[in-house]
Amino acid sequence: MLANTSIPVFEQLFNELTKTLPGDVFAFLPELVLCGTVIALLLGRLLGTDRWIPGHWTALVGTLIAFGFSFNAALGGIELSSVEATAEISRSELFSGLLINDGMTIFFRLFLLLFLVLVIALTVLSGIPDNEDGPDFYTLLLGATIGMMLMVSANHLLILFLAVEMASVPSYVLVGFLKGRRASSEAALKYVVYGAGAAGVMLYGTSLVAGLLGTAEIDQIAGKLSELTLTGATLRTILLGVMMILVGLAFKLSLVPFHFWCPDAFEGAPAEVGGFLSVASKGAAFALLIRVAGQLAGPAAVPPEIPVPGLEGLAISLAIGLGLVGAASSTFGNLAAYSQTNIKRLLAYSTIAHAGYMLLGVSAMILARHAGDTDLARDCVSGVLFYLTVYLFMNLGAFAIVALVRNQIYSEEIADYKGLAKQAPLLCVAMAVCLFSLVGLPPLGGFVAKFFVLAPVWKAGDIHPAMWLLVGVALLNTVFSLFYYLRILVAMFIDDRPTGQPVAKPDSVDKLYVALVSIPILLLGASPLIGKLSQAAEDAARDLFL
Amino acid sequence: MSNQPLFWIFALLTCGGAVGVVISQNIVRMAFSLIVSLGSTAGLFFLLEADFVGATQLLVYVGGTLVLLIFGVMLTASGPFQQIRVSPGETFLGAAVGLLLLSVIAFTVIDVEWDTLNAARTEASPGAESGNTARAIGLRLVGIPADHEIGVHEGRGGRTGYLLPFEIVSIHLLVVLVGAAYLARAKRRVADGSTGGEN
Amino acid sequence: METGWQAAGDLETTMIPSLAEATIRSFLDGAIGNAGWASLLAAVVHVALVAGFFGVPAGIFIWAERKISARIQDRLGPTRVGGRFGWLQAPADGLKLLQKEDLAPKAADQILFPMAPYIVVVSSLAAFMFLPFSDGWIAVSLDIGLYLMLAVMSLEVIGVILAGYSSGSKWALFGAMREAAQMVSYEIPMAICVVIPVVAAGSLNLNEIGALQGGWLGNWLIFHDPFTFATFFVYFVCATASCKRAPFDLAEAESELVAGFLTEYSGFRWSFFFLAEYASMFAVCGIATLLFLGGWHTGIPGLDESVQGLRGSSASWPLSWLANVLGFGVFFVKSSLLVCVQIWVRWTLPRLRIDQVMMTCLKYLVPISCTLFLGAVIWPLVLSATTGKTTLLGEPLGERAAPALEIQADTTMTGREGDLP
Amino acid sequence: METPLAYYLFVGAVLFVSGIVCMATKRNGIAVLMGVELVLNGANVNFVAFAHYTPLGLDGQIVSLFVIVLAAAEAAVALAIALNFYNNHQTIDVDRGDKLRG
Repeated sequence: MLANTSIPVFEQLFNELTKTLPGDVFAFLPELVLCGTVIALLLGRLLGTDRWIPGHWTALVGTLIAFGFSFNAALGGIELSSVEATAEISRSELFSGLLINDGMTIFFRLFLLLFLVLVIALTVLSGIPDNEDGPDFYTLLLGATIGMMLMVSANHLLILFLAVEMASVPSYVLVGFLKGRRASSEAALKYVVYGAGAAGVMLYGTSLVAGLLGTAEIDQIAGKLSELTLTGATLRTILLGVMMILVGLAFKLSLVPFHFWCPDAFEGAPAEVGGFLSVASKGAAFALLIRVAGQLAGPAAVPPEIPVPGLEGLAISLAIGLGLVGAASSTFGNLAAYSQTNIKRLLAYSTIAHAGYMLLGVSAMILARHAGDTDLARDCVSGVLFYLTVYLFMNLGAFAIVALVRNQIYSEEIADYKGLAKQAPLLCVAMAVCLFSLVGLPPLGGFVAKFFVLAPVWKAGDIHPAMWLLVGVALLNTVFSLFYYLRILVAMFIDDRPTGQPVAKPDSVDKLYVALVSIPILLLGASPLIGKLSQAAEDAARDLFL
Repeated sequence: MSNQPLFWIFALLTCGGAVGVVISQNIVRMAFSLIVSLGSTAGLFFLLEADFVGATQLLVYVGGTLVLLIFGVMLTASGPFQQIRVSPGETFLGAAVGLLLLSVIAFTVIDVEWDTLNAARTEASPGAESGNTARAIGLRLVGIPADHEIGVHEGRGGRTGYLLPFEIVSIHLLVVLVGAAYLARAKRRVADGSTGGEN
Repeated sequence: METGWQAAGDLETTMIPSLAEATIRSFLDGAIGNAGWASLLAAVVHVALVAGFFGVPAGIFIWAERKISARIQDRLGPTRVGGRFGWLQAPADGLKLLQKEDLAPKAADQILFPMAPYIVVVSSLAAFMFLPFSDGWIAVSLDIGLYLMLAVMSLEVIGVILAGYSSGSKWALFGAMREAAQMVSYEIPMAICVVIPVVAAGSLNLNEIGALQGGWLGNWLIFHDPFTFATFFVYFVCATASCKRAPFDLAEAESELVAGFLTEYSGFRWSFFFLAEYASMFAVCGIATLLFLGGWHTGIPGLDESVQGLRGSSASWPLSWLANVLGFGVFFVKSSLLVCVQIWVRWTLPRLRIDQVMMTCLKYLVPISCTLFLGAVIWPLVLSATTGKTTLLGEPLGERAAPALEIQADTTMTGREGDLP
Repeated sequence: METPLAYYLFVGAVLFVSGIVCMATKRNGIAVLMGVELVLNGANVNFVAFAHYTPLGLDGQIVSLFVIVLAAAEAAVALAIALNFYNNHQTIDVDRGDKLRG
């Protein structure tokens, strides 16, 4: 009897596994290539080949291959979409619904891998991990990126926590990478302590949500929510759980009041790591936030006329709450940045402010989705995606210049930047481009991005008037932020260089790199590329609300 | 079968240990309270018929992670039996905030009518009671539901395979190991004229 | 498909023969008529039995250690205390230790210092709950018995660390640090080694693993394939080290660290550490016996089958009890021989340095055990592809498991017949 | 009589709150890490309890298994960082690190 039952069972198991697994693995190829690269880096160190093939080449090649694979996947998506523009395309579940592979996954994968390539190139130029520590550094960098790539495709609360941990834990080490320096180790300790706490709180919230809904799958949250009678204790529990999950994500996004780690970590960390964290980690966290928050607004399929009891309050309070946090973050970030003397610290506060702007888009998305206006919700998401892409270039540009200048003048204080324009004009012009774009001045990418984010938020004001107020705060902040960015530029361009200061003589490769990073900012401000990118962002957002 | 007395013993030990961690002034006693708390948590897991989780809790958490923590305590304590001084005001504030938070969570989570919510699970089969979950967990890793879960979930629920996290966590552990080893070790090779001037 | 798995799962869980716990409980239940009291009484009986198994071997081995070391050093060892071969030496030692004044240094932590020996002794004792002394003679039979046993044994290190730290003495602290590093490190290769026979047997249930090895000698898992053969020796090294036995006894290296974490202990508490050490030796050797050396089976062709026949449901209980007593004897002799090997090693090999201890583990034992694990996984595939068999010696494990499963299936599955495809 | 789910959830809540208070009041870096472990365990108790009582089923147990593993990894890194901090500052007091202010 055993023979009769158990053999088919194994066959069935085998069939089950082989039916979907190859397809899943193929879609997961970019991540797998990164995993392989990590192993190659370690093997290289074990066998001693890293003396001849430095770690950065291995990492760069691996990342480029992964980039190629995801680019291929993206091309497939675009081709499909041009054929049948209306049909739901390319949304598929991988690994029995643990991951989701849709337009946004593809978009963020490309985003992260492009960014990783740029960061690795920057570290090669600035030489922050020497050949000795290179394999370790790139292992951590790639490991964190794998976590972030899981974050953007997570469809299960376990993957949510796992991915956040995978992205965070290597980041803790990266922040403390200059292990002999007091500031670095202090930054790492603060980061790890707060980060671990936030992750714990998030996990507790996850447990409440999963227990109450009886499912751990993110894309079923909306449906399960509408089945519950959201009143009294049930509503309070779900609110508590959601708030705790959002605490974890807010920590990753360095939103007020969970921002306090950010300036310390960025100041203590090498500028390259700061750039990596400020862009990649934020991007991945936004992707996750969009996925989770979108579900919390309830099912999109239910027309707004049929109210689900309690859901109304949940969605609107969530949207308004996030909006207020976003406004508070941008205000606080800008105010605190004003008095900074260290440029990395200043950029950290600017990061907080920018996360606030983008959060407005997410809050408007929740509102629009709840009101049943999927088009507006899509616009909100695509606005955030556009902003993130521009933010990649302008923030990376700023951090790259900080890193390259540090290698020349051995300082990261704004006071030491005086008169730099005469010695390194190209770097300073590029810095000006990045900073003006960060302010959001036309005709730079930052302006267009701000427009794309804030326009749908303004439109969402029709649903709830508080959105208008939030847009007003954001605009006010934009004006205000001009002043502290200008301080850097004043120091660079107008002040004279004091005698006796080290002379900056950037290499031509450095200049090339800086130009490469800052040209897209110009292009994304005034060229047909805007349309291309916004189209891609819309494509990415489309699969989200079916 | 009545597990109630056992539950009370383990629950009291768990909570007592947790409170002990908070109120203890001596870092090693904190660690000991933590061991008591987490060890009794494993007991709670056994009561909840999660024997595999309970055993893992003992093996990995209590036997591994906490040993590591105690190591950290020993390596960083500047003197024997280091005391952590906390001012009375701070203690009071901490206690107040803690009680407030606890009452918020308690009156939120416990008020939920779990029984009616979980009515769907009433037809749970005997497999759920046996407590031998190792095999079921192993099957779930490859995406095969345990027998008592069939029909409980709609859609893909219960069919989730956890092969991906199982595999990907190994990469994570590898990366983490590299990171921890990097921080812990001294420079391996002498940097001969390389760019590493940071240290 | 689901029902298929369901069936397989149920078969596995019901394969465990009537357990001592269940038997005693049902017996008491019948006699007392109250399930709650019956399980409480059953628990008391078990604790008493396990404590007996815990204490008696420890006493025997303390005496054996003295005698064997004496023989190795060309002495006679204890002869005067009384009894034949001076066997009263161990009880006399215990009595002496009980009388000693229980000292605690002034600098010691007054809560943790007295507590530490209990942690060690309790974790060591708890491990015996999951050790089957004969077929079904097990206090708590779980599907994950082996895993849980290792988990519980790994808690011993906490007691050691606390003992070292709370003593307020640097010798104790050094000893505890070394000890903790050593125990935590050696747990890794030991766990990997344990997994190898588990993969071959397909179960974590120690009782099941033991029952699988009936028949002749070739059915023992040590002869299952070359990798399990090699694994046995690696496991034994790791087990010796995890019991902090020489040549890995760095923690209490008398010549360097006075007595390691034991320095400040005396009297009763000190004897607890020793009791736990000898009991752990027996426990790890018991695991080795069960995983590699056929458990309670003699390995003599024919004999095991007839003994197994006595255990069958048709036999009356004195006979099956007798069979289990025989099994217990076989198990005890095998485990004791392994303990004697540990004693033998202690008195012949010089002690390693701490760096050598750590290097042996991390540089040699971990890679070796990983390689063995890989090999053990690949071996049956290669073998069945080339020769069509899954084992070289002995019967294939599936065939051995099948009859037992079928008996169980007939008796227990009738109620569920309708669910099956 | 079976223990109600709420009892387990209360134990989880106590663990969670103790962890939070521990993180908030202790200055010793390693003590803060102990608080983190408590918080994670509170969540784990919830998960396992939900696994037993709600349709979450085995998923809850599996999540808690992964949490245990991830917590171990996190603790290892946190400890390495704490030791690194100690090497540079000769203290493990989180507040004593005062190089980064502003």
